[in-house]
Amino acid sequence: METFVIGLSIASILFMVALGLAIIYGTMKVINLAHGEMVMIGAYVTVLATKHLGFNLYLCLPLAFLVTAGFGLVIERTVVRRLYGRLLDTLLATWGIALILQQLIRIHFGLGLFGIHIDGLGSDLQNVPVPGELQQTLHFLGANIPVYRAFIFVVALLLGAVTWWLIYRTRFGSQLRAVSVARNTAAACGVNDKRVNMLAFAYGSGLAGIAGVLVSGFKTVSPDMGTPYVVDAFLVVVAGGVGHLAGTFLSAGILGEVQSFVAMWLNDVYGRTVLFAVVILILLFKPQGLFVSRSR
Amino acid sequence: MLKFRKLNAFYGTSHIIHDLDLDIRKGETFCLLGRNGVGKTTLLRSLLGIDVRTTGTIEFDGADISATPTHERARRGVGYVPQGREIVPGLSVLDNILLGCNARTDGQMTVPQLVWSLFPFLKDHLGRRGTNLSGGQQQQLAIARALATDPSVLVLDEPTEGIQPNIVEDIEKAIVSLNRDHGLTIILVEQKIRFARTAAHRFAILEKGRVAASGTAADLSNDLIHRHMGL
Amino acid sequence: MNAVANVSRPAAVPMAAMPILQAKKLTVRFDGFPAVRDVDLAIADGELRVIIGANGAGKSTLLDLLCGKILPSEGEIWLRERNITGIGEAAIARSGLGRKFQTPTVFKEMTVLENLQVASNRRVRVFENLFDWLPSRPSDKEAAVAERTGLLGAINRRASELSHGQLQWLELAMVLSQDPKIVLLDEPAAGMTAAETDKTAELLLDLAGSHTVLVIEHDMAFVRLICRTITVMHQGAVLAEGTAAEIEHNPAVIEAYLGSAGLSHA
Amino acid sequence: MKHRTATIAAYLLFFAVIFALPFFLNSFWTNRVATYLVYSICAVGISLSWGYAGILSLGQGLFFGIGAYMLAMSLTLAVPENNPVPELMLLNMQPDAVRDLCCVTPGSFLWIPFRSVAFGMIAAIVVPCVLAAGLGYVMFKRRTTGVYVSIITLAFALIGQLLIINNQPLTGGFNGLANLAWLEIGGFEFDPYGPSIYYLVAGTLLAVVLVSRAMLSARIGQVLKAVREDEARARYLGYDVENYKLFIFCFSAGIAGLAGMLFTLTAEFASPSLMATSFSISMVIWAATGGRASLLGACIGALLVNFVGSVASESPAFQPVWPIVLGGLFVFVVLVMPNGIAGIVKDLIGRSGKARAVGQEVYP
Amino acid sequence: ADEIPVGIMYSLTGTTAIVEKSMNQCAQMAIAEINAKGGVLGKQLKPIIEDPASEPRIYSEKARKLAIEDQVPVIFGCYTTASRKAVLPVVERRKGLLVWPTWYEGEECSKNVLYAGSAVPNQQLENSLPWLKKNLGKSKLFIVGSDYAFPRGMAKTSKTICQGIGMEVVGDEYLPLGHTEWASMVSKIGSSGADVIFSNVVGDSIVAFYRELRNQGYDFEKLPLCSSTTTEVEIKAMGPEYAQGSYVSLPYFQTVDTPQNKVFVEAFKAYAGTDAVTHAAMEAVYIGVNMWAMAAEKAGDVSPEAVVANAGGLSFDAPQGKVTIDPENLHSYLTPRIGKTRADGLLDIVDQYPEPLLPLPYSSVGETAEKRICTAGGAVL
Ligand SMILES: Nc1ncnc2c1ncn2[C@@H]1O[C@H](COP(=O)(O)OP(=O)(O)OP(=O)(O)O)[C@@H](O)[C@H]1O
Ligand SMILES: Nc1ncnc2c1ncn2[C@@H]1O[C@H](COP(=O)(O)OP(=O)(O)OP(=O)(O)O)[C@@H](O)[C@H]1O
Ligand SMILES: [Mg+2]
Ligand SMILES: [Mg+2]
Repeated sequence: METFVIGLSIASILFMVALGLAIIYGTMKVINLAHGEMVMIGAYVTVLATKHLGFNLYLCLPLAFLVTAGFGLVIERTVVRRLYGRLLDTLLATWGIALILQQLIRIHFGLGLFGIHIDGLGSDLQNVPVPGELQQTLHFLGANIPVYRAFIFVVALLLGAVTWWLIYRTRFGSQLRAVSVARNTAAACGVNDKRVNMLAFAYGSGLAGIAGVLVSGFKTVSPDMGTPYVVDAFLVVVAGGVGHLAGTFLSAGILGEVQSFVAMWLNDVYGRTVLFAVVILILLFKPQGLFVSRSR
Repeated sequence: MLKFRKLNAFYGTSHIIHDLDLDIRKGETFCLLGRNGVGKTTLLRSLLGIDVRTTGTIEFDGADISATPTHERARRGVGYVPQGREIVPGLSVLDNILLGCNARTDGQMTVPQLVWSLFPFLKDHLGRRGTNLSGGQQQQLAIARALATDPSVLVLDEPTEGIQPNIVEDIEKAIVSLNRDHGLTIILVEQKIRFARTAAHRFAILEKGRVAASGTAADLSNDLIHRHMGL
Repeated sequence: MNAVANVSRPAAVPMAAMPILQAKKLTVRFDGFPAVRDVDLAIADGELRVIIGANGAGKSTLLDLLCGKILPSEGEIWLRERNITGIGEAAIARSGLGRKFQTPTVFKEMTVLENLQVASNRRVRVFENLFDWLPSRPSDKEAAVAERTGLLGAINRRASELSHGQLQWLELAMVLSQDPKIVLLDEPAAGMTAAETDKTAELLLDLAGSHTVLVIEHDMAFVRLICRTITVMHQGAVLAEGTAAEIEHNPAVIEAYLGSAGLSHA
Repeated sequence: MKHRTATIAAYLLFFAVIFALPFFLNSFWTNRVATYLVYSICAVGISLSWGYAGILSLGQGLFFGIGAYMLAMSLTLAVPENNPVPELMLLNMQPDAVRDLCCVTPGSFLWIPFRSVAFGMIAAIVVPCVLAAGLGYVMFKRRTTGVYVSIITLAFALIGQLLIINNQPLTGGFNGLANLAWLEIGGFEFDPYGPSIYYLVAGTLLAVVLVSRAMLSARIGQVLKAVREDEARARYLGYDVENYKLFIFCFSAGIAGLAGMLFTLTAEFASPSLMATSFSISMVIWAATGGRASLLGACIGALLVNFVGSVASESPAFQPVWPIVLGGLFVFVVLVMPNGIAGIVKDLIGRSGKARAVGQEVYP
Repeated sequence: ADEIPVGIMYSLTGTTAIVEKSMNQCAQMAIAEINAKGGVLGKQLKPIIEDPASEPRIYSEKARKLAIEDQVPVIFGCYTTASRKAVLPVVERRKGLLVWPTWYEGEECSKNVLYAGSAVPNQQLENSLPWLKKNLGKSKLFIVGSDYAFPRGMAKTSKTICQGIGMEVVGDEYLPLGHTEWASMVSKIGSSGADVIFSNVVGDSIVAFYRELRNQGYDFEKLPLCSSTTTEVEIKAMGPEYAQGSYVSLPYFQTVDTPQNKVFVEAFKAYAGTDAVTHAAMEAVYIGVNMWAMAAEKAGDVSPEAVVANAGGLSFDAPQGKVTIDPENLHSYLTPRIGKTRADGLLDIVDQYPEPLLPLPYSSVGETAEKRICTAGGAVL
């Protein structure tokens, strides 16, 4: 039971990071290697807002969303926009962006060069205070469940639901889906394709920012904290089936549980190993992802 | 209502349309003819601003739209039925039609009654995925979608290509009726001369990116066809 | 419906001794939906066969089955004495089937010549090609094919720069350079002008005899030009089979497919 | 044909410069450029599989790393103190284990053939090939394509790296193998800082490029291009696409292994960090910067990216911002020269010829 | 020339930059101090700073640049063993000198490395394990570490010591480096029956580990944790409340009460900012730079051979107390200490070895003071 709950909590983090990536990759076919940096920026927003503005963690959620969405917007407008349809070039460019963003944090956005230091930036590790009520432990069905993990789980579910609603139940969503598969046709139908892509990129980045806030509560905050997340999140997105939210959800769940159970039975090294092996198997035998049935 | 002046169109460095001048009048059906690869689709894409680079002017309702983005042109009243239909996968029939509503200036998200009266079949299959329809039905859907944009000019690129004969009939009837009964200006690219003759008021034959011949339907002689569309 | 089919079938094909290509009770389902149902088909050597049928009747799917793109849920495909069901696309192609797709599929970033070279190269194994130097001008055969399809002038252009109709020709040219025993063509005349349609028809008539040709087409003008035996498909099954005259007057076919205009006026 | 002459001239110029360089460089720069040339070899492998066959492997680091380990194992055993059993095993063995390579630690017998340096060198190429063949066979038989191949290779490399780190008694774990002898062939010792290794690497690069070029101009090159464009089409023309992809995937893995082996010689160590995802991605980025569909471009890309990176990080002015310089370079390359450096050069050469083409009718 | 170029090579970017950046600063500060006092052999030291970006590959490359291109007689650098191993061939073949600062697993006996200020397992374990047993009454040990050589070496030495003092090792587990998902491991520790944890976890993982322990409701008073790696930097990074009450075994803490340390801490704060903390790896850098300078002065020459030949037996009054280089293995006599984390992120020193302890780099494979493995002639296993 405890193992299962741990799996769920691993899964919810995977899911949150993957969700934004799923939107960006699934709808725009942009491999955004700077996505991990969005998580990182979300975490730094939390650090700065708690340090300088006296915000608590909850207030940081919307703030980080806005800030990272803003970053996403700028990245989309300046770079990614020119690269639609050039999948692998996006890989190169966003890798470059990731390098730049990391270094910007390290050098205090360049102020460091002039001797100005902002408390909370720089290449040191940072931390974020977690509200007391989130530091408790719940006892449920014989398992100890950290409230913080449960909180993450709930937020992940909520974000999943909101995103689902946004994509499948709103006008913006249908525009987005149309632009993602048939940009020209959508434009000819009056959809402002550039705007849609821009907003989707910003939204995806914003989700990563929220993930960053939550992650900052129990993991390290440092300029290069984001890199490992992209790889994991990308595995989740692809294994779940590109462009399928439900697939992303399910694959995050499966991969989280796999890692948790194997880590429990053997050890964490094999947990990771088996996780990667499962991804390989999924892709080999269900290459379109878990959720996709055969169609044209 | 639509004037092309010294229009040139390029894909990258390939120069496809050369100094083309063309006028299309309000309320007429204008048919574009020509061999494969002369630039018919390219001309239509220039009108919509899709993926081609153009020079020269395109005047629509008195305003030059050659620098306007595609979606804005759609909003001003250019409805487009692309070659190959391009139904959006993953969207239902209804959603595909509603997609067209994005171009409406009144912001309404309702399908015009006209669509249902022309294509009653679609009404019974609103929940199906657009791409699961047969080719002929997809073509109807594509026209329906363009009509949902509430266009003043409807641009159709080979709407009967690859469609079974009985549906071709329906589509042809619909096009004629749209022009006659509903006053839409229609630009039609068509390979079937028979239909071109029945539907069009005026025509132009393109050759190598230039207008090789044009005139009223009556001028469309077999000789012209032989000269510009034969081998 | 079966009754109707039976009416027209017996008169249909004057069966040669051994059909070159045979489909036996072919069925395929997509998520339970039968796109092709119990199709029996026998094509004689050198025959030119036209398949018509409504959009979504399963014509392209039938070709997909024949050339191995999809595996049948039931049924078998025989090439003379050989069961070629499930041996893989490449193997089927090597045993003599060539196909043109409904939406032109060519190598977009390669020139017309390169497309033809890839198609005409009949030594297909990795190590055979490893040391085989590539000529930079077309062989006689390739030039002839290009000539015949009107692509000679465009031989060094990239396929991505060709128009829709030219792509149709290019794919046809590739199938010709591949020189298969059996040619499967999916709507070769779609999007062509009347004159080009005529030219395609000529080309097919020319091919028939030395090759076995199976054509799908909607353009009834074209069908009339080339038709010998027509198979009509409807909702995945064979609805009727016979000569143009028989088909034209078959009420079921008119109802399901031709519409009021009928075959002759189309 | 003008284009062709220009291409040949470019190759000649490049290799002339490469082969002349050591006369102008001190031992540090000789060694550094030799290492960068090793990266060039690697980039050529990527350009082959990615640029020409459309297979983007993000696990190239694994093959590179394995190549490095294979030779490093031999060179470890060639150090006198490491006989009969390498120190790393003595440090990790059970106290009562027999001090013999057969059984000092679990699996240590695998090292026995590496007593021969020739074996290590051959294994450096063969083992990556074999691994790639196994993985490739399954992938391509299952018709995995595109980004899925990238992800599978990436995950595969991660597994490889985890296992090597985790099996410290056998592999040296995270620290890798660093106490290595110099390569000695027929009594001649290759000094990593001298021209000997430099020319070994440069010669290998030349050979790899020549063989690859030859291959690409043979029919197989055309078929590979066709496979990249449209696999299914190639299949309907009778080609066993799987075999072609498998071939090029293995070939490229072999090149990566070869490069890894040479890396062991120039850098004198092998470590699991060579198998890290970030390194694999770097390799792809070298190829992309140079122009992935150009072998020469890939070579130059690898040299350039590493050169810019190290110069920027070593100049006092740029040191605080060198990652920004490098990142900016990538963004710039993508935005301004989509086909990499090679693309730009091709455009420049082609311009005079193209100018006519634009004015020309483009119809048949 | 009147200047002696010296190499400084700590990562300023990449994953280990977090700690290495402060080491870089400390090395620069130490050099500035020496220069202010007139330099070495009357010449000023000129630091050449390189950024090896936390990658062994680049460490190796930059080390070559320093040793060959810039001809530095000494490189102060490296933080992880993997990076040192990548640099080792360069300094050994090119007869250079690396001054290595970090406590590590030992198992090395190079004559081109001055292991000044760097603790080896026996200097972190011989004091702490008996202390945990005697003062806290704990006897069931769970050893957890990142998956690489240092934690494995520490575990081996721990097991030997535990046997001797009657402690039981109930768990010995590893986590991939850089892994930050601790939930499974923590719950495993909880169900193992251990009554004390010994942590050899490094880097980012530390923060996630302590936070996870708290999140799952563990309390260091009931389940004490002693770490060999958690310095003031990590404690500050995770938020001191998460580490409060946990123990650390290292020879240096910011709170060490010596006059030298007061000067050191103040000097560093003046140099790097008032909120800067000092920690063991940094102090080791400080020791390294100073002892290298002392050895060079004594030798009258900065060449690596001369420095190494004269380093043995030298003593330096470091912030942690007297540090002496062992002439046999070039490692340092250090004073093991145990600190207990306070609410402000610094540590109260709860135990201190009576005198500097002999370094035994090969204790994991049974090296003892009587039976030395690493001697002036090299290691004999
Ligand atoms: N891969 C597939 N998955 C699901 N359904 C499919 C698939 N392929 C074909 N179908 C369905 O099978 C039916 C037959 O399709 P097919 O393409 O064979 O029709 P067709 O006769 O070629 O029509 P057209 O004349 O429009 O080309 C259609 O309803 C189609 O939607
Ligand atoms: N995306 C493209 N890039 C480059 N050239 C193109 C592109 N699309 C079309 N062309 C070229 O532009 C010319 C005109 O093509 P277009 O599609 O307009 O022809 P068309 O008249 O519509 O022919 P069809 O009747 O076959 O549809 C052709 O020569 C074609 O090769
Ligand atoms: Mg067209
Ligand atoms: Mg079809």
